[in-house]
Amino acid sequence: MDNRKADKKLKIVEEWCKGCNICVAFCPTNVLELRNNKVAIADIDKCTKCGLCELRCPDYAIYLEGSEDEK
Amino acid sequence: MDNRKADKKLKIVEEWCKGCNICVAFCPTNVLELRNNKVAIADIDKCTKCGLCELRCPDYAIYLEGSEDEK
Amino acid sequence: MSSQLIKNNFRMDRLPHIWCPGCGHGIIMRSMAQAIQNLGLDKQKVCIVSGIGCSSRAPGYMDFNTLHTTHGRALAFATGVKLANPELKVIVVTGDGDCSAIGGNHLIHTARRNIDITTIVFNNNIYGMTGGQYSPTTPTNDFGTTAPFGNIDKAFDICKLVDGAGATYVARGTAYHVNQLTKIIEKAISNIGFSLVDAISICPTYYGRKNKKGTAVQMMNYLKDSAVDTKVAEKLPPEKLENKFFIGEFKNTTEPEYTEEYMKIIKKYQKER
Amino acid sequence: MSSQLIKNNFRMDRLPHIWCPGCGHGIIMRSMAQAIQNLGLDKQKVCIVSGIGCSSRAPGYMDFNTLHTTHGRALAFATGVKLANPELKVIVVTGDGDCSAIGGNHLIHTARRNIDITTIVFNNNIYGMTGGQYSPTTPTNDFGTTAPFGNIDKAFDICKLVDGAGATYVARGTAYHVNQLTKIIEKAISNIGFSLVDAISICPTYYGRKNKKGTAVQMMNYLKDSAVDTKVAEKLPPEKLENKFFIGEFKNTTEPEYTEEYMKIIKKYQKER
Amino acid sequence: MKNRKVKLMQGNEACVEGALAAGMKFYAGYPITPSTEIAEICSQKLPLVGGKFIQMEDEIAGMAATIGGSLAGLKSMTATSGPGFSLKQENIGYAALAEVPCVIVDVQRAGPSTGLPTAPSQGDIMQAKWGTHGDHPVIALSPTSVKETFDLTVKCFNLSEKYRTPVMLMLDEIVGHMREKIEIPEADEIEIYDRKKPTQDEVDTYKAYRVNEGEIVPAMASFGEGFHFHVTGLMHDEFGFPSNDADTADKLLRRIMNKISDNVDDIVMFEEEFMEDAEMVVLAYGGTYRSARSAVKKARAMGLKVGLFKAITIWPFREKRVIEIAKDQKKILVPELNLGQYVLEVERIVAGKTEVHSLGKVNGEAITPDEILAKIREVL
Amino acid sequence: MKNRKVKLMQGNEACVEGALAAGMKFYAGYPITPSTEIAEICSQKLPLVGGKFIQMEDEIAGMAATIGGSLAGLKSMTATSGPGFSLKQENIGYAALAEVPCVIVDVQRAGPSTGLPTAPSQGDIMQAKWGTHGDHPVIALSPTSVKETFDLTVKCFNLSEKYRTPVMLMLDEIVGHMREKIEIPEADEIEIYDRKKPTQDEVDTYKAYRVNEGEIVPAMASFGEGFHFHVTGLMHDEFGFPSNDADTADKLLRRIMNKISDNVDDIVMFEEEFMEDAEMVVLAYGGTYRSARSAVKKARAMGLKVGLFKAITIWPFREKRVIEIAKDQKKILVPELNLGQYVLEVERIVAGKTEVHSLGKVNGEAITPDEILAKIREVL
Amino acid sequence: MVNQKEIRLSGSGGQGLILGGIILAEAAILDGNNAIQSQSYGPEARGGASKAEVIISNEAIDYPKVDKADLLLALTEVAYKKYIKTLKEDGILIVDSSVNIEDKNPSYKVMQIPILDTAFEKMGKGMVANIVALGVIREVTNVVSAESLEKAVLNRVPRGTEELNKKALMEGYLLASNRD
Amino acid sequence: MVNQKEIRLSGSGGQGLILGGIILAEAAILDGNNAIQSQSYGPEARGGASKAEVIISNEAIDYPKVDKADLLLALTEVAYKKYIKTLKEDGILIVDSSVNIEDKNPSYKVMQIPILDTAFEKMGKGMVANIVALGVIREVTNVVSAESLEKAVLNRVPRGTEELNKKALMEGYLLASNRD
Ligand SMILES: Cc1ncc(C[n+]2csc(CCOP(=O)(O)OP(=O)(O)O)c2C)c(N)n1
Ligand SMILES: Cc1ncc(C[n+]2csc(CCOP(=O)(O)OP(=O)(O)O)c2C)c(N)n1
Ligand code: SF4
Ligand code: SF4
Ligand code: SF4
Ligand code: SF4
Ligand code: SF4
Ligand code: SF4
Ligand SMILES: [Mg+2]
Ligand SMILES: [Mg+2]
Repeated sequence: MDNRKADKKLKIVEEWCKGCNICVAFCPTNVLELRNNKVAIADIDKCTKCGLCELRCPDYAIYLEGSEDEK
Repeated sequence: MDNRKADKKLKIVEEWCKGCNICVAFCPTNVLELRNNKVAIADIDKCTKCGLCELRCPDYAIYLEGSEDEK
Repeated sequence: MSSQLIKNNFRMDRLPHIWCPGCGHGIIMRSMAQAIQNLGLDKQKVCIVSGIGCSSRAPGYMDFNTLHTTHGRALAFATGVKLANPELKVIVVTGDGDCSAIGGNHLIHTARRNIDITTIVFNNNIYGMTGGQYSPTTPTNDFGTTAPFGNIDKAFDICKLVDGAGATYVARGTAYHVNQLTKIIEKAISNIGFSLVDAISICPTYYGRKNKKGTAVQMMNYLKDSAVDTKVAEKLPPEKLENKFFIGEFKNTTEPEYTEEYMKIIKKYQKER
Repeated sequence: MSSQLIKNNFRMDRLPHIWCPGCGHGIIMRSMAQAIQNLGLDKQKVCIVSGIGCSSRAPGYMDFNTLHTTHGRALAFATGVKLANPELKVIVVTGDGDCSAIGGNHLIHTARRNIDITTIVFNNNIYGMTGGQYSPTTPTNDFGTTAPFGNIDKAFDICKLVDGAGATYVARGTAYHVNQLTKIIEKAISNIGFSLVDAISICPTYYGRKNKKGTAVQMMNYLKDSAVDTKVAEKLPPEKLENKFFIGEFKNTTEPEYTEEYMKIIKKYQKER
Repeated sequence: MKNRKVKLMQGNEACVEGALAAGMKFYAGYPITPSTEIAEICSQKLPLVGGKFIQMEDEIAGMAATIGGSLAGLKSMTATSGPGFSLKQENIGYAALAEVPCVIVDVQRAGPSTGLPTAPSQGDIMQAKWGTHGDHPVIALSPTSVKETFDLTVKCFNLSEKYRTPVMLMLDEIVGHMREKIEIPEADEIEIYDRKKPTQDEVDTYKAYRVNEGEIVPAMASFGEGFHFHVTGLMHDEFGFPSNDADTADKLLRRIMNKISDNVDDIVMFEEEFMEDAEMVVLAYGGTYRSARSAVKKARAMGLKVGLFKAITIWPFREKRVIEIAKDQKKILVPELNLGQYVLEVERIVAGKTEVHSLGKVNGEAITPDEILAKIREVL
Repeated sequence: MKNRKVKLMQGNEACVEGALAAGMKFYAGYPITPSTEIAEICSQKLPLVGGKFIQMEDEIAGMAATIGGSLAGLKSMTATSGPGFSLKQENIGYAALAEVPCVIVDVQRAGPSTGLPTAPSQGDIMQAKWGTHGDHPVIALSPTSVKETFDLTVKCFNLSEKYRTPVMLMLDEIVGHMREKIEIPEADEIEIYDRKKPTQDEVDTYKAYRVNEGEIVPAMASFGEGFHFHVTGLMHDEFGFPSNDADTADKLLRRIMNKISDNVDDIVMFEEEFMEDAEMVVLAYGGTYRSARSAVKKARAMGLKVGLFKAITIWPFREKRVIEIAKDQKKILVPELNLGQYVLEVERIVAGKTEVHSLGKVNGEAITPDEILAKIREVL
Repeated sequence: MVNQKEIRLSGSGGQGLILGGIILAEAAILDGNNAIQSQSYGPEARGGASKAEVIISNEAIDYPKVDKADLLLALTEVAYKKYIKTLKEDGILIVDSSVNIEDKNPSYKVMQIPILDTAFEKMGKGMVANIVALGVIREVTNVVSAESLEKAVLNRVPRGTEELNKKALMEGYLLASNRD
Repeated sequence: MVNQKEIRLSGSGGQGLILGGIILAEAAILDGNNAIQSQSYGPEARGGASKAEVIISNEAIDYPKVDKADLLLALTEVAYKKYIKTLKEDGILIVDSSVNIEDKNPSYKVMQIPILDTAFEKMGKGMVANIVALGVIREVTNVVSAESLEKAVLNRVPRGTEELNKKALMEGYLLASNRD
């Protein structure tokens, strides 16, 4: 895994999200929320790029990568 | 099991004996021998009625019971 | 003519049995009968179930309710018998191949359920009936007709296996240590739950011949010399335990028994009677 | 779009997978991919084999040599694959039902042979695919569609079972403790011999619903709160361990590996080449 | 008239209700789509009547325990689908040779192998007859409706008890999973047959496999009733003991085959409709029969002279009647959810006396009435 | 002429020699009488040629590992007898649907169930065709001599590789256990067929289940060669991925059935003798063929016009030729060590064009020439 | 004369459509008619579109599957898209208001009705959407009597929710009748 | 002309009769004839009577089983009793001298020969009884050539026992020829 956390951006694959709420519940800084049964970013500024959402998303619908956050 | 050892007599079922020699080998007092591939009593007087032959005969061909030794 | 024990517990017209000269199975079968008689069980309520193999021929000789099933499946049939009529004392006679090769799954599941079935494994470390192929209990490097270059499999310790699976009574005896074996079988049958007795037998015809173990007598002597009682073993230094195996009781616990638990459900929910 | 890990290791056109919202299987599958990638294995030489069940659908999504077999038989197929081509890293994905119910015999025998196969059990304590029947790992008293009055079976501890059967690497992780799980899977794959990882998953759809365990998040929290690392556990007083289960490494040993032993025979006796 | 319960019920559920009505007290099985509801409902209902349900570790064990339950005296059943049916075969043969009554339900799904697990099929019809090794007797019934599922499950138990043989209920996903109106008959309207048992004064003379004068099968004791008998899957003599004797083997095997073939009239059930002036007959069974009936009605509405034959008993085959139909020169069309299995037996029996046509389908969907209708028009 | 080795050899041994000659490199099985020698000899001989033998925990695992070995690229075989053949059925269906070449030997013994384990039988002939659930392709051969056992085992491998399908060698205890003179052909006299593999430049375009122009079956990669393909027992598309699509399922199943039925001429082998003026024909296979030949020779010596037909390929059935025989009004007698199995298929094909007679025997003994002769005289 | 109606209820898993189908069929039986309910099972169904089918007839029903339906209920867009092809040309489509209808000029009759909104907002319980839908279907088709439908609903719903479900039915009736 | 001989070797397990049958068949093959060897297997055989069968012919052998034998070798009384019925009326019985012959006036020819004694006493090795018997059979029937039989024996016996076995053959020849 690439460790330069700060460089990474938070991405969402909406079509793959099944709205299970796991990422939302286990995000340590409450960055995420469900909207219309899909994951959405409530407050990107709180994101520490810890990667826990990616780690636990059963559907690979949220991940850190590249250089642009989703808003 | 009946424990009045001394009362018991040693009996042989010749048709059932397959001549494996187990009783002969493990009789503590060498009472038994094989004759013509069948168990036979060599010296009944040595028999202590310990019952080990009966216990280990795979074919139930030797046992202690009743009141008459086989000769 | 034959002894009272034999007359009382065997089908006299089926004897002598088909086992080879010196086969240990006959000794173990007698020990079973002795244990049943010692316990004073009601013969009508004893059901002896087996699979397929030399060992599995035992029930055919024994004068009880007897069932000779398919290879490996004895415990699954027995589970049906026991659950359908929990009054029966169900005893399974099986071989190392029957219970730990093809029947391994039923073995571990019957142990897991802790259903009140007593399993006596006539363990001769070989497939006797089919002529000497190595079995899951054949020691590594030993020979069998299908292990012509020496067996590379590791052997099961059936006692450990069923312990890991959940059996509540586990013990081992041998065809040499007959009185101890009879005691163990008595305790196994008395345990309300799944019990297993690993009864080490000898197969002079195949295992013995393939592995140059000599005559039946020599194989009996091996049992005599190599078996160490677990209780004694604890006190012995490791070098004294090399090439030895353990006999005696490994586990003796009490846990909820399957058919009793099932009867509780019936008592609680039954509507019709 | 999706992460590099996914792109590198999955068949993108097969995603999203069919698993239910919040199903733990997806998390474990990702952890597997991560472990494989971390180890830098040659993808051409990785073969992933499964049986039948929700869990067993995993190989279909993973971009390796993949084999989806019959229910319970994954380890037997995998044994054939591995022995035929020992160069392959063979990983078996299975469910608690697949590997410990119908597949229990293959599980213990593959462990016994210590053949170099890594087994990852997606253990959700239920038959997910068929709609929520209790499995051999469903805890006693829990409910399943076939245990409407509460399960009276005792549950297998799969780790203990394969330990008793002869596995050389045995560990447990959960869908919550993902990084630890990945590490464990890495070590399991690296072990030359039979390795088993009991990966505790969650099935909100059936196990959760039948047992009022709440949402996927609540079930994840349960994993978080109830799993105790074995290393930590040793230091805790018994009252702290009530209703807990253990994760971490239970066994990590080295013993002769089956295909290596077989290759020795070939080396010694082979005539034609 | 009785005040029967009218209900909407699934086929699989009706199977359990039928089994309970017939006196089932034991079920052992392993879940598999599309038969799982049968296990689930049994697990709920059996304890309520003092019966036992057990989920075994696999289908082999399920079959074994079912036989064990029956030997211990309870009417026993197991249910499965294709892959599990394949696994049960060895022990089905055991039950046949050891003459242990029991009922095996196969809710057919599309195969081979895992196939299409939730799709309907009639692909195991030949397997029901030939699935286990060696010659063996077979009785198999196949219901076409939820009500018939109830009735035939009762019948399966009765036949198995009467002939001491495993009996198969060949359901299919169509009938097993659909919900339909059913009137459940009152208990006293249902004919129940219980296995003949030896009497207590026969304890000493009882031979477990001797057929008494005037009986079809040996009287059957249960374990625990004082009869120390032996049961084996080896060829055996009248006592039940293994025997290698040629005559004993021959006698045993022919007896267990003949007990079925000599009683075909008692075992075979079928129904006919629209036959009088029919120039062709659609012979169908199970879920496909419903499509056939719909097609035949449509055909009749179009003035086509088509009859309808419902095979209820699948095995043994209704040879006599089918030969009559063939002699009448009525063409026969056999639609079935496979690539043509039962039609092979029809062809054999008909022996060239009339044309036999097959309509097979294996894409996982039911045969539609229109497909049958099209074939009818092609054949006529 | 080649200097061939002339040997006395057991049928089971010839099977292994044939397999080795065909390139067998993998064997997985579980011992069972009367097939055990096959496993034993494989365990001795395979390592000598760098091949692998493994004794699995049961027959199910034996079949599974055999399929696994084949997928990993080795020519694979397993052997068993009735009870084990029943257990293997589920995975045989898997091999058929997933198109995995492999050879399954069934040394038939008397059944059903445990039956008479050491007695000869031909009781699994129908099971070979119908033993697993769902429609599936079947190829089965049955040898009549030790030499033919060698040859047909080679043929089994060739057919399985060519048609990517499990092929069954239906031995029986008679041929499997007897020792007979055999000339082992030299390696270069033996025709060997190896599965078609995709070429390395197809790595990116390879579809595991697409049949290329002009081919009968899809090219088959082995695991570990760089083709990341998927194999499943579910209905699947050309990539090998599961699909619930009706057309996909239909196409797949019909393709795997047709690859056999379209090539019957290539697959079917039979031999005829004494046919010219024959008024009746004895159609036999396996060990019973030998009794039949003896009987026919005796009959001819008595002036009876009797022909002899040896069915070498059991499945698929030689329809064309048998219909010709029937049209010639030659009566057909099928002697077999069962209660009449193959005769059913003969009856079906003949469709009334001539008389078909059955001679069955199930007492554990071989059919004698005199028994067949007696029946010939009865029929003629 | 044979009077046979074939109805397909579609939406997403968890919307209780199978229960809805069962209730509809049971209501028909209470009316003295015949009814068959069926559904498609399948692993692929997990999370995807879900459907249940009901055939109601005053005579014996032979073929139990619905091919082209007389009435299609579609509660979600996914379901609408997947099943709209299976509606008869002159059939009725009852579709939730949230669904985007593509075909602007269909041969079948379209009724766009706020079923989900009503269940969620008005009733506060999304889970009664199936019952609201049954009310709508009854009102539109008359395929079962109101009396039997209510009885069938009450037979099947969990204890304690009877009033809620009665109200849901009423809302369904209202939604349908308000429309015309 | 077809010249076919059917031979049954019987005795008890462990007397090496199956090996004997194999050797006889192999000798026949060395002579350029056809031969089939078969035996009965079976769990019941354990410890009981054992037998092996050989058919030797100058033409193809169809039916491979021996029904009525031209020659029966019986080394034990149990075997003699069990198999004597299977000897042809005009066949030859070669029986060990230790066996008690019941039928005093048989249609077949009886040759009572001290095979076991010869092997045990003269040779000191009971295990060569089968080879002694082969020698006797050859000498009596001429069914295989002496040259081929010796070759066949030497092909099959364990290394180091060649001379012993050659001698056993010779003893067999002598036993047979001394008789007449
Ligand atoms: C399904 C099946 N597979 C294989 C066999 C063949 N078979 C019979 S007994 C046996 C092994 C018996 O070994 P074990 O259980 O150890 O008993 P033993 O003969 O050694 O007492 C085998 C493989 C069979 N009868 N059925
Ligand atoms: C021979 C056979 N029996 C039964 C089934 C039905 N079946 C499919 S998956 C499954 C259980 C799966 O449970 P598990 O392995 O725990 O996987 P999960 O779905 O929970 O991930 C069952 C019983 C089958 N496909 N084949
Ligand atoms: S990376 Fe961490 S902080 Fe950012 S959204 Fe994911 S879980 Fe929350
Ligand atoms: S964990 Fe994944 S699937 Fe679940 S809500 Fe978050 S992004 Fe969606
Ligand atoms: S009873 Fe004891 S002393 Fe007597 S013969 Fe038997 S073993 Fe020997
Ligand atoms: S132990 Fe029994 S069988 Fe063996 S020699 Fe002694 S009496 Fe005979
Ligand atoms: S083969 Fe072995 S196990 Fe079987 S009877 Fe003979 S000695 Fe006993
Ligand atoms: S049923 Fe359970 S295990 Fe299967 S996909 Fe759904 S949540 Fe996962
Ligand atoms: Mg054994
Ligand atoms: Mg699971």
